[in-house]
Amino acid sequence: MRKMIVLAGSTSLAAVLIAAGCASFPDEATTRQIAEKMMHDGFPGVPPAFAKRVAQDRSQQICSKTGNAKLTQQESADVVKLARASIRYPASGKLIGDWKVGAKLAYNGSGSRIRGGKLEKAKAGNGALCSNCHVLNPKEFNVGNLGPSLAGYGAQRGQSEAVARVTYERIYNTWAYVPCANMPRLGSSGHLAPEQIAHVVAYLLDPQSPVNKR
Amino acid sequence: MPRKVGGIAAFALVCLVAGGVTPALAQSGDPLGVGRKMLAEDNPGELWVERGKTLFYQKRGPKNASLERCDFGMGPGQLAGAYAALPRYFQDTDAVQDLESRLVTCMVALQGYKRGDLAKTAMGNLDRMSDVEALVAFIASRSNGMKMNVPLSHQKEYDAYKAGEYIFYRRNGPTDFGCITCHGENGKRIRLQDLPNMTDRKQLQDVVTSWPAYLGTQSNLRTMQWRLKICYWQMRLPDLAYLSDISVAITSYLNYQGNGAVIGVPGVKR
Amino acid sequence: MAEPMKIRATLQGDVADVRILMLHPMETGQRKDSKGQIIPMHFIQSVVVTHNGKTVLDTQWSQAVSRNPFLGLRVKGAKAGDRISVTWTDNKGDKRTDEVAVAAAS
Amino acid sequence: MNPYRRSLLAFAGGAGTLVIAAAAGLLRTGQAWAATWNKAGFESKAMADVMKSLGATGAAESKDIVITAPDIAENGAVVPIAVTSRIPGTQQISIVAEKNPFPLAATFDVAGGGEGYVSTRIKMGQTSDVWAIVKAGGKVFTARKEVKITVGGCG
Repeated sequence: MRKMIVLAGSTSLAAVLIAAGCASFPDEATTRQIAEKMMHDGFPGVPPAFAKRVAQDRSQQICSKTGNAKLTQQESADVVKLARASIRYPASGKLIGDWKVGAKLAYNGSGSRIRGGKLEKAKAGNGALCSNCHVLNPKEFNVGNLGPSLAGYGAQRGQSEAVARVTYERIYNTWAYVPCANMPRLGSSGHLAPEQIAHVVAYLLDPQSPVNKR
Repeated sequence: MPRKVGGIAAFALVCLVAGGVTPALAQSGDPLGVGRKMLAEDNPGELWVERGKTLFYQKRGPKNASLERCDFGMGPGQLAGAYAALPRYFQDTDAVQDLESRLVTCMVALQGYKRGDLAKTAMGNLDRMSDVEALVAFIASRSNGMKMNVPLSHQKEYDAYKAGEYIFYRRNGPTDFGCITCHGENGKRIRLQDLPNMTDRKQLQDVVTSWPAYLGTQSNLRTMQWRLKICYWQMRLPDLAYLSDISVAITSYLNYQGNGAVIGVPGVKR
Repeated sequence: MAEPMKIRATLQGDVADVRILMLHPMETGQRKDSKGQIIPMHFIQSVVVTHNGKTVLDTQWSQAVSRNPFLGLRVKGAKAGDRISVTWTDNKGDKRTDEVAVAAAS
Repeated sequence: MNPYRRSLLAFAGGAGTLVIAAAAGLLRTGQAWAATWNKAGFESKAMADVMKSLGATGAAESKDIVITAPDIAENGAVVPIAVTSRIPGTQQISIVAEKNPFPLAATFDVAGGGEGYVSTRIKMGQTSDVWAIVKAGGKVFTARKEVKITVGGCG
């Protein structure tokens, strides 16, 4: 028999539920069990290489609170710690790449999607997905607003080593700065290579980049 | 006939509240509105409704039967208001089913189609129109003008609702996205595409009462099953199974919250 | 095989507002099918609209008209019950004619 | 009734009617369309050739032609375009998308009780001017409007 959850202040509803044979909302553990089974069964025939996309890592589990409930301090600290530990840097050590390459990446929203069990063909590697959610070049109108505008990003911050590092890390794994932020952990997930991220950093910081032109 | 225009109000909000995040858009108020209105006024989805009506009453399939004996929850052949009360629990399948799952159950049981074949053809493309999409459009349209009235009484309906809620907030895959990532705030867009805030009652109701919908980008009528499959594709997860428990659970969670809102389908979207 | 059109004709004053939706692929001759074969051009070239048998709009289209095409027009001097007939013909010679009566303003 | 409709009605009751009626006799029937489909115009790739096929080379712009279309179309596959001509005696309206591979999209011969109004939806490959070419009383007039095309979505 499932545990009965009586909704606050609705004794009459509870009475109805009892009359109907005690059907009620399952508790948290039962819900998780039912839903995780659905997730497990919902993508049949998945090649093993993609199966891990369905399972959650520890950070994703923490970041999936129903109703956007607040993280505990411990949870926040755990997410930040895992994020920090995941960050890798380009072999060259250069955090600022070629802004023109970065421009192409920033406006490329494709790559890594799966259809019919096959990975999307991406000639130039995965796109960096930036313009899906951010204003970059202020003249470009086909851009999203899930994230803040990044127009003038470099003009406002300069191109110091410290700025480059923070920018790089926030793209590589933004959860190192804002645990459970909406932005994908583009480097940690393997979606972008460190060198690609360095190109995007250049696009954001370079004074010649359209991001920093009026 | 009622029609829904996805997201015009939401877009206007962007320009007013955020002062036009995108400079090029801010200059002329609502540069997308004219086109959206023109497309909404004449919805090619109506052609799917007509086709679905013909298909519903035709004797078809290996058993040469019509779908008139199909029970969508209101009794055999009773279509009025059926869509308004779905998903719901069905005793004969011992499962919670949305309209499309139930339709496929009937096409298999009454008409003798193979489930696997239907799964392969249910989502039409530019070379082949789907019968399932037309039938869903027709059956759903028989609830037009009625209020959403999804039941929550059987234990499996409670389970589906809660599982749907859990999955709505579940972040997964290489993008770390869950439904909530894109559908949890007002006035948001992916590029120029509006993202309804599904945690806002009014916006949620506008969505659940306007699917199935004709999509200009698809030149096709699409169902909620398709919508969710594409969401998971964009999230970079593997192929979501047709009529998966995941999509039925999410639909249960959303449609139940839509209760009280008036249905007007097919909708028309970008 | 041509599917029926959806035609609405509604009186507004003495003008019938006519709105026609057609089911047609309107292939441009540029698209490839799943096997990589070019799909030949296939599009409606002509739509003729008559009001009580008299031609009121004679349309020529190219393949640039959208898939599942729409045509809207206004017919002056119409009354409720008047016949509006629409015939399309495509470049393969397929044809379809449908007819409605003008509905009074609602 | 909106003001724009009122002006249309005013026009239709006026001098234009006679001209339209006269033009009706020249119209193609449903059977004879193939003979008069504007092959030269529809198969032209250059804007100049399209204009020539419509007799619109050097035609004047007219403020009495109104193009209703979105400033930004979210989907180039379905761009709604409506043209209203308030020019007395409007006989023909054409819609031309300048940067399409074949710019001429549609030509409408208006006859009998038809008003100088047509609405349709066209495919556009890229941001471009959309032209309305109107023949009225033996003369040709033009109007144009830019429509921006986005690809949209995440693709």
